[in-house]
Amino acid sequence: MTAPALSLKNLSKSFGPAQIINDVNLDIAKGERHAIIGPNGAGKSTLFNLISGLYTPTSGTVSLNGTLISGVPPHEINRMGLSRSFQVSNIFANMTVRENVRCGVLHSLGQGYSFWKSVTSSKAVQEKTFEVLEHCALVDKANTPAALLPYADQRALEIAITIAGGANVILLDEPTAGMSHSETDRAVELIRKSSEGKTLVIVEHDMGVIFDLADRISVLVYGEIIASAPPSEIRGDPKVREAYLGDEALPEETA
Amino acid sequence: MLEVKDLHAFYGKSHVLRGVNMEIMPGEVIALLGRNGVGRSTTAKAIMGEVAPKGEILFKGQPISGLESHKISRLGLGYVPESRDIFPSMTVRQNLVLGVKDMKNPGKYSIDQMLDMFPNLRARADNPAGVLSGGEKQMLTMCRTLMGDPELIIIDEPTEGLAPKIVQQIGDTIAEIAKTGVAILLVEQKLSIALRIANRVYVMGHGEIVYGGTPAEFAEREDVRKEWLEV
Amino acid sequence: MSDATQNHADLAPSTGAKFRQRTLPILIFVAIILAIPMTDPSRTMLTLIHQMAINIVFALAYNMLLGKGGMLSFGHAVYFGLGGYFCMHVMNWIEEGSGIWGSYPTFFLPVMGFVAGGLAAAVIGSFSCRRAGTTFAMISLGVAELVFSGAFMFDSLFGGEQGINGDRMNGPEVFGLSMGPMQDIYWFMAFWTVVGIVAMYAFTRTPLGRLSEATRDNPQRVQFIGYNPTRVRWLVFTISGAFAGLAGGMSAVNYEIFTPEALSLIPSGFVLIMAYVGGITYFAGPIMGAILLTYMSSMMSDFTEAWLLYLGLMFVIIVMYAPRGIAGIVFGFWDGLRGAQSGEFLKRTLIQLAGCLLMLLGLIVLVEVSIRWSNGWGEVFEPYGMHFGHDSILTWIVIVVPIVAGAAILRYLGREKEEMPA
Amino acid sequence: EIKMAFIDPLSGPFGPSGEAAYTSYLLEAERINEAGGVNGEMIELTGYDNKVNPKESLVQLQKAIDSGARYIFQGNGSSVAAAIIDAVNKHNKRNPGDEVLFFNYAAVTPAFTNESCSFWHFRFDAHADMKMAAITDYIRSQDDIKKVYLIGQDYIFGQAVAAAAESQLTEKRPDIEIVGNELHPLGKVKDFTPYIQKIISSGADAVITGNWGADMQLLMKAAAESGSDIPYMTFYGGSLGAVSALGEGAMDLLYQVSEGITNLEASDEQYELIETYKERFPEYDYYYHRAHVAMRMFKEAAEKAGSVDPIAVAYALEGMVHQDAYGPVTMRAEDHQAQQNLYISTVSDDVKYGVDNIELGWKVVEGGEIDASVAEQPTTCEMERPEKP
Amino acid sequence: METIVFALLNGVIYGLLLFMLSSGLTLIFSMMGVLNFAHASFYMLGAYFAFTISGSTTFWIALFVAPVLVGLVGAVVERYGLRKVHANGHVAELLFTFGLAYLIEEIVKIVYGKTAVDYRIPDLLNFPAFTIYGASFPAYRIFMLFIAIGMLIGLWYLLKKTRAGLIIQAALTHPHMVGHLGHNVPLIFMTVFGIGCAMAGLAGVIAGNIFVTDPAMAVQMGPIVFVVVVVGGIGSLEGAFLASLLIGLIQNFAVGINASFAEIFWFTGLSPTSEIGDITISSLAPVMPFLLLVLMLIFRPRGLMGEQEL
Ligand SMILES: Nc1ncnc2c1ncn2[C@@H]1O[C@H](COP(=O)(O)OP(=O)(O)OP(=O)(O)O)[C@@H](O)[C@H]1O
Ligand SMILES: Nc1ncnc2c1ncn2[C@@H]1O[C@H](COP(=O)(O)OP(=O)(O)OP(=O)(O)O)[C@@H](O)[C@H]1O
Ligand SMILES: CC(C)C[C@H](N)C(=O)O
Ligand SMILES: [Mg+2]
Ligand SMILES: [Mg+2]
Repeated sequence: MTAPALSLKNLSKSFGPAQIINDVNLDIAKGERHAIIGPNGAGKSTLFNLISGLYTPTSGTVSLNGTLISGVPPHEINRMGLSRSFQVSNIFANMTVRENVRCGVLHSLGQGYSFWKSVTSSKAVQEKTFEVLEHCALVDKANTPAALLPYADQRALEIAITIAGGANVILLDEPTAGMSHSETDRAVELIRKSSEGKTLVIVEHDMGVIFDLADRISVLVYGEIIASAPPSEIRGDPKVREAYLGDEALPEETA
Repeated sequence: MLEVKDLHAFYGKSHVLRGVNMEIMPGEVIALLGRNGVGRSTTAKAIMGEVAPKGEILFKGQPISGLESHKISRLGLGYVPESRDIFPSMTVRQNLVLGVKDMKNPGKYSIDQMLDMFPNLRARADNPAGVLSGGEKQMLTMCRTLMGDPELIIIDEPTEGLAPKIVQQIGDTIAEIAKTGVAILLVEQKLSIALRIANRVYVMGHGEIVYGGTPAEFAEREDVRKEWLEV
Repeated sequence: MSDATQNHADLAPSTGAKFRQRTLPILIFVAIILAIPMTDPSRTMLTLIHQMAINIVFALAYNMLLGKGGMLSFGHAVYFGLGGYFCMHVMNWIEEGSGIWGSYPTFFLPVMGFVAGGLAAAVIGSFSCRRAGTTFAMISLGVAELVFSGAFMFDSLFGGEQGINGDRMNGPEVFGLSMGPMQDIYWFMAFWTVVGIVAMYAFTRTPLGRLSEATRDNPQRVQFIGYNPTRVRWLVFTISGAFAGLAGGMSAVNYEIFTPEALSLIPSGFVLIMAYVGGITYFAGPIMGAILLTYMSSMMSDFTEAWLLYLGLMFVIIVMYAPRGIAGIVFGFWDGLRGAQSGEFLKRTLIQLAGCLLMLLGLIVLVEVSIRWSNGWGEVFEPYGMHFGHDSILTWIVIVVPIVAGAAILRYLGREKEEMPA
Repeated sequence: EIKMAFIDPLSGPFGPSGEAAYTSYLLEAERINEAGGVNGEMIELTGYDNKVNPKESLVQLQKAIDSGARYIFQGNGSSVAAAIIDAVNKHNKRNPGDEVLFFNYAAVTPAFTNESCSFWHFRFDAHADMKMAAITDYIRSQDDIKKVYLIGQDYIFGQAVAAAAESQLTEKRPDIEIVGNELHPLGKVKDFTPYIQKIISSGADAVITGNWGADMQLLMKAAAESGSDIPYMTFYGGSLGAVSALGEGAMDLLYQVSEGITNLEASDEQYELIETYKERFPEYDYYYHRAHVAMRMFKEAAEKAGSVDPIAVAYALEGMVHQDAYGPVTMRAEDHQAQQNLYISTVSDDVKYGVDNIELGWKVVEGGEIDASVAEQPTTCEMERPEKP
Repeated sequence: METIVFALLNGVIYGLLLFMLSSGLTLIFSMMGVLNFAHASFYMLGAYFAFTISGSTTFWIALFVAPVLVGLVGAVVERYGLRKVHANGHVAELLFTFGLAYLIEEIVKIVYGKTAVDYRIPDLLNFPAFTIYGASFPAYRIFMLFIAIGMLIGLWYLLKKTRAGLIIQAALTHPHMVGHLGHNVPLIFMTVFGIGCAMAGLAGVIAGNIFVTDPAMAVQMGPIVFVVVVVGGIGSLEGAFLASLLIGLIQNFAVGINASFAEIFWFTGLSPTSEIGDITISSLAPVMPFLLLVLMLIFRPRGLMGEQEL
């Protein structure tokens, strides 16, 4: 058996006295689309921050494709093939869309920190940038400064930067937050397309998106995973219903 | 008491409120419903002067559009924001003290009365507010606003991210406050609470009010619910 | 939705646009440089131009940090100074002819400044660049003060109060320049200014140049596209320090002296002002700032004692009302002219300008009258044969009326703008 | 029109030192112009502020030369003077026909008229070794001085003073112990109390200092506050504000050596000058007598040469003897060092002219008149001279 | 022994002066997040105002009026300048105050001239308080000591014990919320800035006559004030107090020590005539604070007592 794409072992994180993540164990297989849901403040974003290296765990470990990555700085984790997006759009606001994506592409094409050659000199970079833009339907806006994009396009750009580096494990934090119905549909399509053949971990509050996309769902409540199972099981789990879903009507089983 | 006419608001270039109209009578409890991101919080912020509004807002007949927040608040509008914004390093008591607008001329509630009303808070009166549980923080925020003696309180998503049991409790608290004659504009997603305590509901969609009526009328309108509320 | 016929080449600026935006300004610049000697400039003019050349390179180097990298430094003169000091030593070694130095041409001294400035920045940056924002700014302040006060302890390196001086007319000649007379120095300055500008412009187009902008805007995100922001900052800092050292080398040749004051907060503050006033968001901004401020500091100081006051005032006004600096105003004006309602725009701008000029007029009279009054030597402000005594009512009318009128005009324009639909 | 440039601090901590001299030059230039100028040409004097910074001085020097000035006056700070001498040498070498002369009226590091002497440089003030000789001669006669403390500014001039004091004291009074030799940064110390406390606890009987400007004034202020009663043998006790900082305490405690003081017996003409100066510039005192001497000697030399060409003037100045209010001033040709009488004075309340706008003023001490011939010191100067026009 | 006593006395007094100067900056910085580069300029204004006022009235009137005037100037600066740039972030604020420092210096030069003014210690306090090892200690310095301690207590009370202090602290993290509770946040900010400046002004009134009142006094004190605030820890009054004393003592002890590196590190065989061997501890005095600053920022960016990083 190959190692899981992501493996969290006894992972805990506290800020001062507050224990935010509490002994989380989770394995995510290669190629799986995994969703994490849970109430506000449960620690979902914190979990992402731990995996992507922004925070160091108080205890426990994270491994990526079998390699231990806890304590490794974020840029190195990124180079090992893990990329993430942010809950609040985290783009390079003063650059154009194309430049944003290009920044995401650079490292994967071996551009390093070079200051002796022009960015435009590498054909591979140009091509890859265009490919990503096209993939995310941002070509029309390629020369628009990112700050001027409509909200939904900013979210799309957020995803574009995340996938531009070609990572094979992708973490998306509430990618559709604040989007309208049709925008959400478009985003889901984009996510589905971009994550083909890759491992996807997604945090969402939109149950439609979750049940649409996920192969497996974990429910995080107050820093603990109370359930981790395929959508059909989660749907019926009374614990989950009480802690998170409440009386909310869930979308039909078949989409 | 509060009249909102053709209210618009922008975040940079994105046009979030596209002409909101509504009306609140003294002592009424109004629920403002709507899906995520339709602009309910923005409506609240625009009324409170945190987001620059375009359009007319009258409070007790007086235009408040464009005034600074503290002036609006001093006219008798209270606001409990989505983010709650308790002052975490200060004690519960200190938080309450900050709710008073004018020490020489305090409102009808004293700190002791508040603590009597919420025994949970009394137990923690001298703890830093940062250690309170989510539900307690929510209560504290509401009490703090009450200390300023408002005639209308806008409460944004008080139950968000709270366990169902606490949600129940918050609902009761709001009903309690309403009984004292304070008007309430409740921004909510959870229909159960909204319908339980509201006199009237508004439904918002895409930056506009798309429906208004009493809870009973609203219960009949399956179509509105389907189109504007369900995910 | 994307058009199938589009490809990546279409997204890049056209060759014409590239020429207009990149090559043309440089060509114009070079043409100006070549044209200046034909006008047979006076000594004063040459002195001024040389100083501008040094400041252009220094301000551009500084803006690599502030404008592109988002790193506010209060001590960039340290690298300018260390580069310059090293060049002074090399100049003296050339004179002694010790070792290989005897055959090193003075013309290439700025290369030594570049190396020394870069090395110093690499060493200091290795700890200061670990932090960004205000902490970085404070470290830069501390380092600057430290180096400045420390310089007085090592007389053999820094020469104490007296500094280190030397003679540039030694070593082999290149390009037939003896480096003695000012005309020779003109070519030296022209050469290194062009080299500096072209190299620093090229830098903005490299991956590192782009990453430095990315790091400025969003260091967190940079980590998640595989780069280490600390490393990016450090590299940018080092390169910026190297170019500052280059400018230091130019200064060493020009003045043939370096004193510890060159390392102090004063030149560091001045370069910050040059870059900011010029406009840190534009590549050309610091060039404009350097030209304007050098002009002000050497010419205006002849006309008025209060030139520093005008400078401070200009800086504060720019921070408050035009954070994109002179370049922002110039380019904004240009865009407005080419925009849809250019007539309307021109009218507004002219009225605005009139308002500003009126206020400026009143202010200048106020400052000039008071400065003479305060000196107490009985001098009187007499521009163009007019006479403004501090005790005449007329003077005060000339002060108050334009200021009030100008303020009223600007206020009126501001109101009108608010009422215009968004 | 003869353009002259005055390059010295006109702002900052040493601003008063520069301004006090600038005003003297201005006044003398005005008087010469009123009397018909130099060879019929008017003097136009411009002040340039250098903040006592050598690099800034060169920027200003460049400006001055660019605007046509051929005569440069500077004095405040040997660090600056050294830079100007060097720059003037280079300029004159590179721009034949455009030579400039440097008239140094106060930078007194001995080297300038010894090993690093220059044809383009003339010094109108007695240098540190000469002044120190006067001080040490005086100390030789004071048997109760057993311990001496040296304090000075940390730059070539301060260092030269300390070196001269050390060598001359060991020669003239080997029994004297030097209990402290302190150099502090130039113009940066704001509170000298710690230094004064150090001096007091060293048990010194006298302090020798070359401090000037604010460094002198603040040193005296701290001395007064600490109630110290040790005598100060100074070069520049006459610096603005030093006397008033000490107040009554300055009497018989503060000594200075200088080329002349207002309270010397002098001609009515000289008294008139002193009074005119005070009237025009009430904040300052008539202190820079040598500024007037320098201007007058320039005029005489230009008239003797019949030209205002710098080289001609320089040759005319060499060996010139000028009869002045406080004795003859000779410009020694070998090294361009002026030779003149020196006076040791102390503060007294029984004087014609006070200083710092108070009643106290300077009065020559007994045996404090040193004849130019006694003050004279040998030189090691080997000067390169340009061709005589 | 004498050296130690002198260094202690001078160190404490200089330290207290630093504290007076930096407490206002700490206040402004911790309350408003503004790193006020012009802080020392307000200190200078205090000294000049006091010079003018005490010239036409007495020192004692100046002691009260000058800081108030400086505070008013500060409030005006906040209202018409700083508030405008506030929206553009902290760097813009910092640059604004940086430019302001230039402006104030130049205006002072125009109004008061480019050289020092003769601002003197009041006669009433111009006597030696006591004499120790032959050196007398002026009463005025003792007076300064009391003022500084008074300031510490007053500020501490204001911050920790009053409702205004609570509002200010709350407004720093949640300005909107405080506004919604009916408190006038802009007014509070203006007041805080004014008070901070007034405190700098008071320091100027007190110190301008011990040291020198000239247009360079701001530039001279500027950097060292930052050292105090940063070393003490952002926003920590106690930290600023400790750091002030620490720096005052370090500097004064250094001045008192004549030993050179060659003497201290004799075991390394360092030659006393070499450049490094020749450096004396006393010549290191001006470098010490900045060394401390840089080390602190690198190894402990929150300073001695600060709660958050810069
Ligand atoms: N750096 C930090 N310091 C202190 N507390 C933190 C920090 N980061 C997060 N927390 C706390 O950890 C808890 C979990 O936060 P987190 O952002 O992970 O929630 P979440 O599950 O992503 O919620 P949401 O659905 O609202 O995004 C919150 O109570 C938050 O206040
Ligand atoms: N500061 C902001 N900048 C830009 N866009 C914003 C900002 N705040 C909110 N928005 C956008 O404005 C729209 C309306 O936001 P608002 O917060 O009013 O929604 P809401 O109805 O309260 O939803 P929620 O359930 O998320 O609270 C959303 O699309 C949101 O993404
Ligand atoms: C103005 C003078 C007091 C200068 C001092 N004598 C020097 O040589 O530096
Ligand atoms: Mg989250
Ligand atoms: Mg909301």
